[in-house]
Amino acid sequence: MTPLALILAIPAAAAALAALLPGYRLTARLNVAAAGAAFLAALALLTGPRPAPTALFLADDLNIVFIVLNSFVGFTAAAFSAGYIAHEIETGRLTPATLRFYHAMYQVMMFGMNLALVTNNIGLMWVAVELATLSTVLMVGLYRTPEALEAAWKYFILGSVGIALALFGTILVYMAAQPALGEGTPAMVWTNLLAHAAAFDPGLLNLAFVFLLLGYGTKVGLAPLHAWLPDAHAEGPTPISAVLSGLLLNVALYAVLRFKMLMAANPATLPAGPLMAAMGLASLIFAALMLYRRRDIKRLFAYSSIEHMGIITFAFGMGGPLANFAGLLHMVMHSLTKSAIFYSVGQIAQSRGTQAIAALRGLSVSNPRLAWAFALGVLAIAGLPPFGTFLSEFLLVTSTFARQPALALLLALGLLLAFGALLLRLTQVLFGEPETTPAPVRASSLPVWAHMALVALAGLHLPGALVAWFQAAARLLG
Amino acid sequence: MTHLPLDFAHLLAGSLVLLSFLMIYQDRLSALLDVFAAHAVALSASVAWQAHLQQAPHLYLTALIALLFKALIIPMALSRIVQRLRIHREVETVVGTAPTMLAGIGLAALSILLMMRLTAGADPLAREDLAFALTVVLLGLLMMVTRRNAVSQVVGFMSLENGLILAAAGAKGMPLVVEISVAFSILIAFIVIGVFLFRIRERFDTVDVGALDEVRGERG
Amino acid sequence: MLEAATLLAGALIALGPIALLFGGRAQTALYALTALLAAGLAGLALAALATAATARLTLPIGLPWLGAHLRLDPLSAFFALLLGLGGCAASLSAIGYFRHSPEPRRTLPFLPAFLGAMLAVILADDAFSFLMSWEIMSLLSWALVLADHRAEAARRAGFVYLTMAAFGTLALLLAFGLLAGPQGAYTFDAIRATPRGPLSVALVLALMLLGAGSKAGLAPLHVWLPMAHPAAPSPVSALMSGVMTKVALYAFLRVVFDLLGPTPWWTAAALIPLGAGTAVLGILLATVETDIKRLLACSTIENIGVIFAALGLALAFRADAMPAAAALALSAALFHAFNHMAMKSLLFLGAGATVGATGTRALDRLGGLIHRMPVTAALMLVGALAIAALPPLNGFASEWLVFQAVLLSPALPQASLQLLVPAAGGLLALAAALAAAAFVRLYGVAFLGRPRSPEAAAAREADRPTLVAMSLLAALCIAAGLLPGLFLDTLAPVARQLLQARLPAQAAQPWLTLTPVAAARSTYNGLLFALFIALSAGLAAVAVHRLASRALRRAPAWDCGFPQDLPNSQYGAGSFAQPLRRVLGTTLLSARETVAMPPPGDLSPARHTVQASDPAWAALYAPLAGAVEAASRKANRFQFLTIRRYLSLVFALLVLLLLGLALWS
Amino acid sequence: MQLILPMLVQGAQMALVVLLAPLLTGLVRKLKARLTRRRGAPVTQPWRDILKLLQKEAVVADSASWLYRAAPYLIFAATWVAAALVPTFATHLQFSWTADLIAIVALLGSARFFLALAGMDVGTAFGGLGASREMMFATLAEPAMLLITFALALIAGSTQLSTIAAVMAGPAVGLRVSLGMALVALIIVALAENGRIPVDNPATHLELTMVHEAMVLEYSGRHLAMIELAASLKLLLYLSLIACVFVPWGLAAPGQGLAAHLAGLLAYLGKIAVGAVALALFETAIAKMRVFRVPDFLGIALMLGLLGTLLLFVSARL
Repeated sequence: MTPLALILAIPAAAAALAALLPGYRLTARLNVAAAGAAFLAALALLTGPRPAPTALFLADDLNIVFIVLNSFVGFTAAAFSAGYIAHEIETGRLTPATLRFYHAMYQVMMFGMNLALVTNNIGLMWVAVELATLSTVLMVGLYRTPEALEAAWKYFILGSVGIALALFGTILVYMAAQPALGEGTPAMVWTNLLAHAAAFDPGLLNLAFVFLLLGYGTKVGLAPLHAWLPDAHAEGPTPISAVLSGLLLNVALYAVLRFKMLMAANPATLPAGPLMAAMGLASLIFAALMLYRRRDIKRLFAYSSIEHMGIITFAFGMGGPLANFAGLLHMVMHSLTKSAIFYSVGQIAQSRGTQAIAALRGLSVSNPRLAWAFALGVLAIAGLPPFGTFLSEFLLVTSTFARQPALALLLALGLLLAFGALLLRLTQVLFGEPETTPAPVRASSLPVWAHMALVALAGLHLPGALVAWFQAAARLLG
Repeated sequence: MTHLPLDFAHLLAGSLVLLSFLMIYQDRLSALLDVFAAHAVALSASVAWQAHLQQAPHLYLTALIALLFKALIIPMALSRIVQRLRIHREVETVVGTAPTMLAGIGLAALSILLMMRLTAGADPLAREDLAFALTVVLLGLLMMVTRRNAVSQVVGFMSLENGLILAAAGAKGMPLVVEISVAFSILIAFIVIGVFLFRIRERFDTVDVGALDEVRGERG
Repeated sequence: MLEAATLLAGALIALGPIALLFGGRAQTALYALTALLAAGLAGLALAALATAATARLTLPIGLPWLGAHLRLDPLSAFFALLLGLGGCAASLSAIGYFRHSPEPRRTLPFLPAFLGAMLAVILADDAFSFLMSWEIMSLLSWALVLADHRAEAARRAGFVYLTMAAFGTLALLLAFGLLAGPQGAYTFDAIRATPRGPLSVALVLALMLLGAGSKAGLAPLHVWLPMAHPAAPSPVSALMSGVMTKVALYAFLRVVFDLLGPTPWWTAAALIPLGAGTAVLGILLATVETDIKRLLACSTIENIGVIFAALGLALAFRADAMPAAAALALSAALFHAFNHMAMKSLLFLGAGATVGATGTRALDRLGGLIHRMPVTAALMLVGALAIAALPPLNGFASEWLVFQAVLLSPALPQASLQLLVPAAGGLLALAAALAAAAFVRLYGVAFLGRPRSPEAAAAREADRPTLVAMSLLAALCIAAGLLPGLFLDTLAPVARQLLQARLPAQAAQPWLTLTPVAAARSTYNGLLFALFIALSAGLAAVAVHRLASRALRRAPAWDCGFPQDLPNSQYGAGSFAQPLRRVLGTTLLSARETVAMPPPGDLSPARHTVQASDPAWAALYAPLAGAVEAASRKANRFQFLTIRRYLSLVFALLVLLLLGLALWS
Repeated sequence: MQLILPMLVQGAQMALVVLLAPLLTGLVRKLKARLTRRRGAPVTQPWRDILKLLQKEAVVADSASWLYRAAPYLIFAATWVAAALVPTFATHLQFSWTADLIAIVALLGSARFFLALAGMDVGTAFGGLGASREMMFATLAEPAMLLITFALALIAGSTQLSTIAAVMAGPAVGLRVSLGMALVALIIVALAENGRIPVDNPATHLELTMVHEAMVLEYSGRHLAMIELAASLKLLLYLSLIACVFVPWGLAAPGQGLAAHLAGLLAYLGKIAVGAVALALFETAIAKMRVFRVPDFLGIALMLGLLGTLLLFVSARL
């Protein structure tokens, strides 16, 4: 089997197996193993020869970034989840039966995301994104508390509307392409579309992009389409929060990017970049303001994800080699950092038995190691060096200011607002006298430190090959 | 080629829009479900006519699915739910019916304007079909936005999907994948909605989504 | 030499994680090692200044396609010297200060790394390495400010500090964005080579004032400084006030004097009033401050103001092609920066010793420490004299140079500058006089008189390492005061690098007299001054003791015949400040006094309360914080909407975009 | 000769100012007494007081530190050095290049710094009161002094007193509004710095109005003598300063013979006497101000100094 096929086959098989196998310990191991194998397959895809695009599948510089990131975070999240879930069983929040379902759904989700990333067919991409969404809906509602159900319900309803809008957009793209490419499947193959985009009806493409941006943008969590995101992050199991923030948002963004490239290939269309930049800025500033009044630590970082998706969308909206590079880098760094933060948050919440920020005071006194991991994560997400987020924000802010000073000022305003809020909460959590004695933490810290090490390394020294690869991907984005 | 086939397609799509307006106009749940069933029938007819025009036999399947699921099963199931859960029989609206109708007319005007201005060069059949589909989609959304109870929101969502299918059917030669996926997603959507409705019924005394929103982690 | 400096920076930064691993066990050794490395840095910097060579180095870290460019030229060498000396003294003092610290891990890993980060800022030769080191420097100092994290004030200070630091970094980021251009030419060499228009110059200058100015404590961006500097442990306060503000100064110098190229004269018109205003505001705050460390921090603001005013003069002279005068102003600024490093570090270490001995930072609980801590008191006297700009110490020498630069301003062709500079000079003189008042108050209340609390009465002399560190700094203050010429000659390469001009060689002057322009114009000789005073004071004392009486009798204080036993009957910090508070503070600091006098027959005590506030808070920060608060409250409504309303948002956006599309095409 | 004469002049001046200062104080007191129809103590009375005090035992408060005992000598020394550097009868003092006008003023600041500290050392209410008021006055007087310096430097192109005196004596200066303003400002500053009426009353020991006297309230014996001497020296210094800058005629220039120096000395004594008369007249004619009126008074000096400077620019432009 080729690596490309393996990336899809492994999660699919693992999902089926997990649904059949008894015992949550076994399925947890299977989950980790499958995620690890998928990661290896992704690495093989990266290092091996690129397969030529077919009507169904495609591997270019752009989506390999996403695939490798996706499978890596998927793997670490699975590893983290194994220890985390054991604790949830002990405290009785989850039952072994739910866990089997959970692990199966985890792999379904991985399958959906991987499919969305490797497919060359915009219809299939739509299907895959929806599959991933629906599987996460189920996982968000896993705890069956009123809050969790409400969050899942909200996610589901808003997600469904997003689904519908994205489908309408996809149909419109097909209708725009159909006169030029003929009827049937060829008019849905992305590489074909890109090659002939200049011949499409620009009006239809414009209309399609509006629907696609709103449809997939809902999944990205762009304000004001973001409403599902904070609650889904806050109420679901923490590994899923990490996966949602670290992966699903990226996959949705990937879809938007593909269509943006399509728009860019037709000169008569409306400029998609400014629209994205505007939405990105709006999300950034809105989420930054929302950060100030958060009391639940997971919801806090959910809003921070909105903020960062805003930054990334803004970067891609600005376009150009520097901004695109910064956007890609920031996306990778955000995924790694945010999932690391969610891992830490999961450990902290398990140690303290609560997610309320006010009750987490004095972490640096009670759990110094956890405090270090958490602090480094938050500082990284706030864009401080020596982390990779600083590098990407540096490139983004400087390059934007030289091109569009006014936008850069707004960007800086948003970053500063978000920084203030995060710092306020960080101070609150880390310092002071702890209220309660902490419970021992079961989940492994290894994923957190692995992520943070990667993020720090990226900030200090990006390997040349990686840079060349990202630059190539950035060039693809135009 | 005469204008007749085109006009007929036009007529069917137009009737869908009309029914959408009728749905907005309803103030009783049972009547709403009836109109929705009619909506689904109109959709089914429209898709079938498209299948005939495009000589695309797979579209007949889509028409059939629409007829079975949307015109029969779902309205029946929903009215069962309404009866069993003893939900208010009235449709609770946010703004009055008349302003909603006005807004709907505005949306229809907007979508027609868009189609006329944007797609001047496109195939007229597809173009008009698309204008109607867009109208139906927007009206479905409007309904979701202006209705308070969950059942009517679900109906709004489904009429939105009807619009999607209308558009998909109007797109010449759209691969089968899409139809199946549409049906599939509606199926899943409905199952999950059903599951959730059930759970929600278990834990709350109403499926009114507004009541659900009382619970949230950030308050208090 | 650059390689050695880079290694030093690396070693200092690496000491952080090492310290984290070793914890408290090797504390003394680690601080001593830090002091040693810092001393090595000072030596290295001195050697580099002497050779005045420029070295470059590129490391394969940092910005991917660029690498980290490093450079050691006279400008960076001068600041490295400051850093080395200040860092050495602070680390020495840290040996004693933290000896009994309950949580060594809260300072030990950060202090050496903080020094290393500051060194990295100074060595950086591209925008990315510069900003990265800059931000790491802020971050580490933030961690140090929070060493005493249980105090609410420290947490608040840390928050305000790092937020302001982030603000500053963003401003710098924007400035470098503008300098580097859309192509991203981030190396300083590339930036230097790019010509730019007046608008761009103005923007960069404004952004540098925001970015470097916020770090240095330029009004109105100074508010974090009196919160954060005192909140940190005293050796760190010394570093932050003495050295980190200078690193900010370095950033300003590097960009405005080196990278930006020629600047128009009006840049000076912006800078001079800003500096002079900052000086007055800062020291006025110090005169009413009752917390010993906050007082010192406010005085830092003053000195930064003086330095920036001098830099403004240098800009004016440079723009008008008066290189010799520009070199004078620049040298004055640099010399004052050096002096401030020495005296402020000295004062902060002394304040730390005081706080350590008495457990309080409130001036009104100190008093009479000269009896209990004689060495600290003597060293603090040197610091107080120096910072009050009194001859023959170093603070006066550099302020005198600043005034000489002010006196050269009539030659400037611009009428606005001609009118502005004398007024600014008056403000600087006001600041110097206020500084004297502020430090008479500090020294008189804390060290003289009678103890105002049992803690002060039981105070003990500071630990030995701190005394050694303070003695070193005091020696520096005295040396720079007596032999300013030698110090000025040392920093001549900096002026030559930035302005292609220098002061006349001071070592060649007779008696090492300070001669900034010409002997007929103005000269000053600190050495002879000191000699004369010592001689005549000694002569007088000897003569009096020999020829007249030497009898001495101790007796209770006379106090106009009504001595009061209560130590509170002494003039305290609040009462000493009263005249100035009334004269200047009423309008500038909105100072208010209220007396609550109980009605006749009521036995409850009368209350006298004094309020004074930093005008910047009320004018700038409170409204800003309020705006963020209001905006976040408004935005927060979106967390509590029903699903239907969220859908309405989606719907509204869709309709909006469709409308836009319809109108656009 | 080239080397010895300045050295001699310098030595002579140092001796002269110390000898002359208490006499000046005595003269002013005598004149004031005569103006108020009292006979008054002889002119030499301050000298007698000082000598008497020097002989007495010094009583030091229990709470006083070493600073308290060292301060009088330091204050005296600083004032003496400052006074020695202001040209009195000749411009070519050996060590005139040690300090310019700014440094001389700052040296007086150092003396004041120690005086204020000494006032606070014993830990009484009066010492602090005096010190805080003294520092407040100085805060306003020093910027005024700098602006005066600025105006003078603008005319003379130098802050060296000898150069200023030479330029002012020359024909190029003429009569200027700015100079008049600077003179008035300098007089105000001098009154404030020396604690004369209307700022402070050197003769009072009324508790609430004391400034200078409050600071030295605890001093006795030789310490008080040194402080008294320093205070007299400071008064002489300011008078000499005004004389040297505004009436620089008669000053012996370098290279001139003994006769010129003697003439200079006589001229100097004459100028000082005139100054003493003016001071006595002024002090007799005017009442002391409330403490919080003094800032307004000094504010006038500040304004005049600034105006004087700015007017110079205007006239230079015209």
